[in-house]
Amino acid sequence: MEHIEIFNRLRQQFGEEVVLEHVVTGDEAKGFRDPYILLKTESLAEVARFLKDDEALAFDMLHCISGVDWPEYFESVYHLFSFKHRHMATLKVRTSKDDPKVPSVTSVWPAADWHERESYDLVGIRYEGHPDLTRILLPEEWEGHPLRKDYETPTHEHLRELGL
Amino acid sequence: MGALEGKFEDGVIVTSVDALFNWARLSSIWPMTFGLACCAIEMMHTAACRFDLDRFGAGVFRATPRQSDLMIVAGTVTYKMAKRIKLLYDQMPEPRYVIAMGSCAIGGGPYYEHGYHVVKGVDLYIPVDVYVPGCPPHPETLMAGLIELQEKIRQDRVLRRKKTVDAA
Amino acid sequence: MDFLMNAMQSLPASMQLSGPLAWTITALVAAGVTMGVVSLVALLAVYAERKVSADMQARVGPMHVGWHGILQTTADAIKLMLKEDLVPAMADKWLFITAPLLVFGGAFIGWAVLPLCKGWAPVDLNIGVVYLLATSSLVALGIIMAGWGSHNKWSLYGAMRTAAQFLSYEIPTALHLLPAILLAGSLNLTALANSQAGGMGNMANWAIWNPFCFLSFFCYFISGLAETNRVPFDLPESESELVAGFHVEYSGMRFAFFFLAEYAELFLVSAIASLVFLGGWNGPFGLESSFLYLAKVLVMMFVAIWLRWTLPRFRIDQLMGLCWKFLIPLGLINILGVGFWIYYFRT
Amino acid sequence: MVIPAQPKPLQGEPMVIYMGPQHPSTHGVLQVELHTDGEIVNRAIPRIGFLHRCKEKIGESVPYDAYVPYTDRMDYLAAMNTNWAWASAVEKLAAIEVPERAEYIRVYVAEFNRIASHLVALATYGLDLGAWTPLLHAFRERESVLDILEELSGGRLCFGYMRIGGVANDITPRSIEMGKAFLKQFRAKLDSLNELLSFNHIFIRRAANIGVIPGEQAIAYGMTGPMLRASGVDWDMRRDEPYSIYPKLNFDVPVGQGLKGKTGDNWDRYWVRVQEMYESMKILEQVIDGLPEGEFRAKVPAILRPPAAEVYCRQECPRGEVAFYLISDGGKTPYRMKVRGPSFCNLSILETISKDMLIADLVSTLGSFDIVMGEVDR
Amino acid sequence: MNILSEVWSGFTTTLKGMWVTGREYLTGKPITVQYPYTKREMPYRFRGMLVNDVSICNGCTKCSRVCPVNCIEIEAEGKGKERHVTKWVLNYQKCCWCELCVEVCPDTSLLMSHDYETVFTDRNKMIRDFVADPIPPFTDVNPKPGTNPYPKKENEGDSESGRAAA
Repeated sequence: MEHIEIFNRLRQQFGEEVVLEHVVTGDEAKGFRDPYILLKTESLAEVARFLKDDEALAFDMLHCISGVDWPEYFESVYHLFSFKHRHMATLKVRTSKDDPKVPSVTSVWPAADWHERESYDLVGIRYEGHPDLTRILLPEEWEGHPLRKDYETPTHEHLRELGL
Repeated sequence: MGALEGKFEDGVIVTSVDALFNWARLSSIWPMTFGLACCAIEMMHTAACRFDLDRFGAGVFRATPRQSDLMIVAGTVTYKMAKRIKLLYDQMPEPRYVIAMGSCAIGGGPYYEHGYHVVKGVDLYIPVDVYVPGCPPHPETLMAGLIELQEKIRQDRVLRRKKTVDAA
Repeated sequence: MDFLMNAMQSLPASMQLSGPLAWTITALVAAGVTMGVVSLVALLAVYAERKVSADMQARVGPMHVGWHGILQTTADAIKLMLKEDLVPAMADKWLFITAPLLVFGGAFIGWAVLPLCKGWAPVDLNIGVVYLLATSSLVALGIIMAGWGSHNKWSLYGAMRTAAQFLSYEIPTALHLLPAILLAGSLNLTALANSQAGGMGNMANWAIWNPFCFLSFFCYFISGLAETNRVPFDLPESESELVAGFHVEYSGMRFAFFFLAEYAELFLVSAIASLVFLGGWNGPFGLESSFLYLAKVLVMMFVAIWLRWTLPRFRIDQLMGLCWKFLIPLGLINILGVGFWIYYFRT
Repeated sequence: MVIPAQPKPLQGEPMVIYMGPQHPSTHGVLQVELHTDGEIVNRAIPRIGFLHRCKEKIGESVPYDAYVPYTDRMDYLAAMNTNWAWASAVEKLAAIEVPERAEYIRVYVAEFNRIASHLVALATYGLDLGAWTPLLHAFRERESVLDILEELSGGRLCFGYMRIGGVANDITPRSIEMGKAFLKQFRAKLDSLNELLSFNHIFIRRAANIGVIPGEQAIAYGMTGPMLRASGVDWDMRRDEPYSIYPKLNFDVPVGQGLKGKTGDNWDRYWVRVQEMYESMKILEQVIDGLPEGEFRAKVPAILRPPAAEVYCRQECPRGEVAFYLISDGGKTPYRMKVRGPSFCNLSILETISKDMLIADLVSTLGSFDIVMGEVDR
Repeated sequence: MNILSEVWSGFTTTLKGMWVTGREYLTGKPITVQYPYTKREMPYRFRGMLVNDVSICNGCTKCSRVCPVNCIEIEAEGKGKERHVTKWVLNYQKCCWCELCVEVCPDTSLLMSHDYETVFTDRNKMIRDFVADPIPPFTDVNPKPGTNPYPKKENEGDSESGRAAA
């Protein structure tokens, strides 16, 4: 199934207020690249469940979750793949900078467990409903989330003070 | 040994006993099975058939720090790992030696600039005897480092009194 | 080798002594000689292990310490002696210190009754085999003490595995020696070897040619390997699972004791097997020589080394399965079979 | 009648023991927290991050072409493949055409690197189970492969051979000769290695029927590569979503069949890797025969400024699908780059399947995963 | 009877394995290169320590700009043909042996030498200023290490020019 067809199927199911838009990145001058579907943040878990269970979509594999720090908002990006139909889809949800919260999809795809922890660790998006949302890569004592654009590299002395 | 170390003046017998001790130490440097990152693979290659560290008597890789003499810090040292490296070093019995293998272990290497989680040199935590440059170093380079370490041990003074630095 | 026997027997006479003093001196000298020979063989075995494994792996092995690395193990031993003497803070000090001595002693004490050369054993005990089986448990005790006393979880695992493994494998070790003992009708090791003399080419009377003993020989060797903690039975110290098992906290000289004891024990097992099953010093074409005995022992040690560098390791339940499901039933069958054999062919 | 209260069954506390980060069989600096009851593992929790080298932060800080050396050190056993995945992600983003000869050279080095990587997997798996000699025999073959790659790139482990738009240097006649000579003798060597390790009964008993992962579970946990194929899922990027010149090449995709036990057990994972080496040899023979003339590197501007867009590009590496998610804002460096490491996803299943295993089985299972910590932690 | 068949196959496969190792023991040749005594032949593209011949270098700073780890520090004075370096510092602590700098060097002064035996006991010595502590300049008598066995075809990229001058 083409990416736009996946979008249409989701629109049909959930309506405009949940499935917000279908964006093809790139521009006309230099050519278009990968598309994505923008979703309403609160209904992510619901849509994810549908994406997995629907016969025509059957996204049984969560390939990757990435957190992105944009100037105005945080973004959580989901790359999905279906072994049955051999198609991919990219989903995006946005959340505010002050209180970044995204529903967890661990109950739909167990693979999301570590990906969400990593995104929490490095970007600082909190995934609500995750069973064990702790730092995965960095030590517990670490301060801040390094992949935010305003992150300042700590000095060696500061890290020693933290007990590292 | 502790009771006798550093208690004797220079003399023919003491010197030759020292030479024997140093020979034994330099001919049987047992490294610790301790791979951190990419360099660990080259360390395995150095121990494997093409280069064969066992020729120098250094092929007995011990998994426990208690039985090893040499810690080859092979790979990137991160802040999460550094405490453990310090602990492992403390668990090794004297005399113990450290080779920092590869740019990362020497000074942070390619991660010096933007790597927030990488320690800029393992010598911030433990003393290092020989620095082996490379990224990763060739097995020959590691062996050259081992030979350099052997030379260093050869100069060591076990029973003889250590030369004091302040002659004045 | 043979001159050793003569020297030993004539020692008290040549010193013109008699009574308890002579006995003491003989015992001390005999103990010293045994210790020396066994330690030397153990050291050489370590060297051989490294060289043989190197040849099997397209390497050259120790090369630069002495001629072709011949001094390698000497250097290792001196270095281990010079290492810092460490007792972990939380360890049970007395258990920790005595355990290596017990293992070392356990591996060497068996040599008291074992003939070192043709026809001469330090103590010619009439129940030598029983003594050997009894002393071999000392090693297990020492290893369990080491594992417990180290206050380390990995070494505790090593100790627990040792307890299970040694306890199980002592049974087949004893059971599979019995067929040969039944054939010879003696528990004395010298007598056992001597009973296999004669026959066609001085070989036909070897215990191994009896079909039941033939099976027993292999089973004994397998159990012996298990008793010496060698691959594929090195579970108590399995490096990839338990880091170093029971000796994970040991360093320097104490570790050297464990290290040497392993090879001394391998030597012991090989010697017992060659005495009991392979006719000891009895060889082809009427040859009777201590060198033949030694050669057999070395060949068996070589096979042990060969196996070590070929096989992966068992898992603990498979190890137990092999012992309880195969070796012990087979041992009982073999004893029965040899009994019938003696009944029908000898009487 | 009074029924006496049943005494509670005697229960000790579970022993918590930390395996790693310095442990011979954790393949680097992985820590596994074991909750054990005697030899039985109740729970094994992998703790990662001891080699977190800030790869994504660096990716946002250095230009596209200068990031190639960092991809070397991501999956350091398969540097060429990761290089290639990065190069093709950037090429997809910047719409760069790669000359055909460059594609052939890339397949040539990538497949050799696959062999080298699987040899390490095979060797260390044997080592985890206590067999030393297979390690050395495999490393001997690996040395021959590394010689070929060193002849081409100059490096032994971190090659840094790929460039955006091609490869750094042209293929040399000597390396093709070396490749031919290697392929001629490697099959026999692999057969004898099989005899020594793969079909050894003790080895089979240690590996088969342990750590079974059914196909559906494998997909749910996002597993890829040999681990997925061993679970019976017939999926290989090189054949099913072909990139580069793979459509022109003829090869089979080995799938786990449960030859010695259940489908998806440790032995299947091991065996799929062994068979993949045979397939790689087939590919290499075809590549050597079909190597075309031409450029080995496309003309690429010195400072690459791709359009503001994003791509998600995945490739089949020895450990699974490496994917790069690139967001460009039109500048010299990516706005965000994310690496999807296959080992990272593969390792996440360990906690689920390691319930009620023996410690020895856990070591065996972890070994069959063939993880590279550089890519798990990045 | 299951245990009997298992023991039997264990026994036979052990014999097979012993055949492999035994064959290797008797007929196998060691492939060991006994390093300090014999040395293996290095390929032309071998990447050893990075060195710079400052007598040729004109200080264009292309290398320091392309370096992903910023391990090269350059100061130069003069314009045009007069331009020469006054400081060319290479930090071996950071260098990652990637050869990106050699590819862009227009003067063929920078190259990965075939030296792989240098080790240090002092970390500070790993920062080398090639102006204060120069390498012997490349001349006909002292050519660049390694000779190119593959003569370049015409109109090929100049990626090998770094070492072709020898």
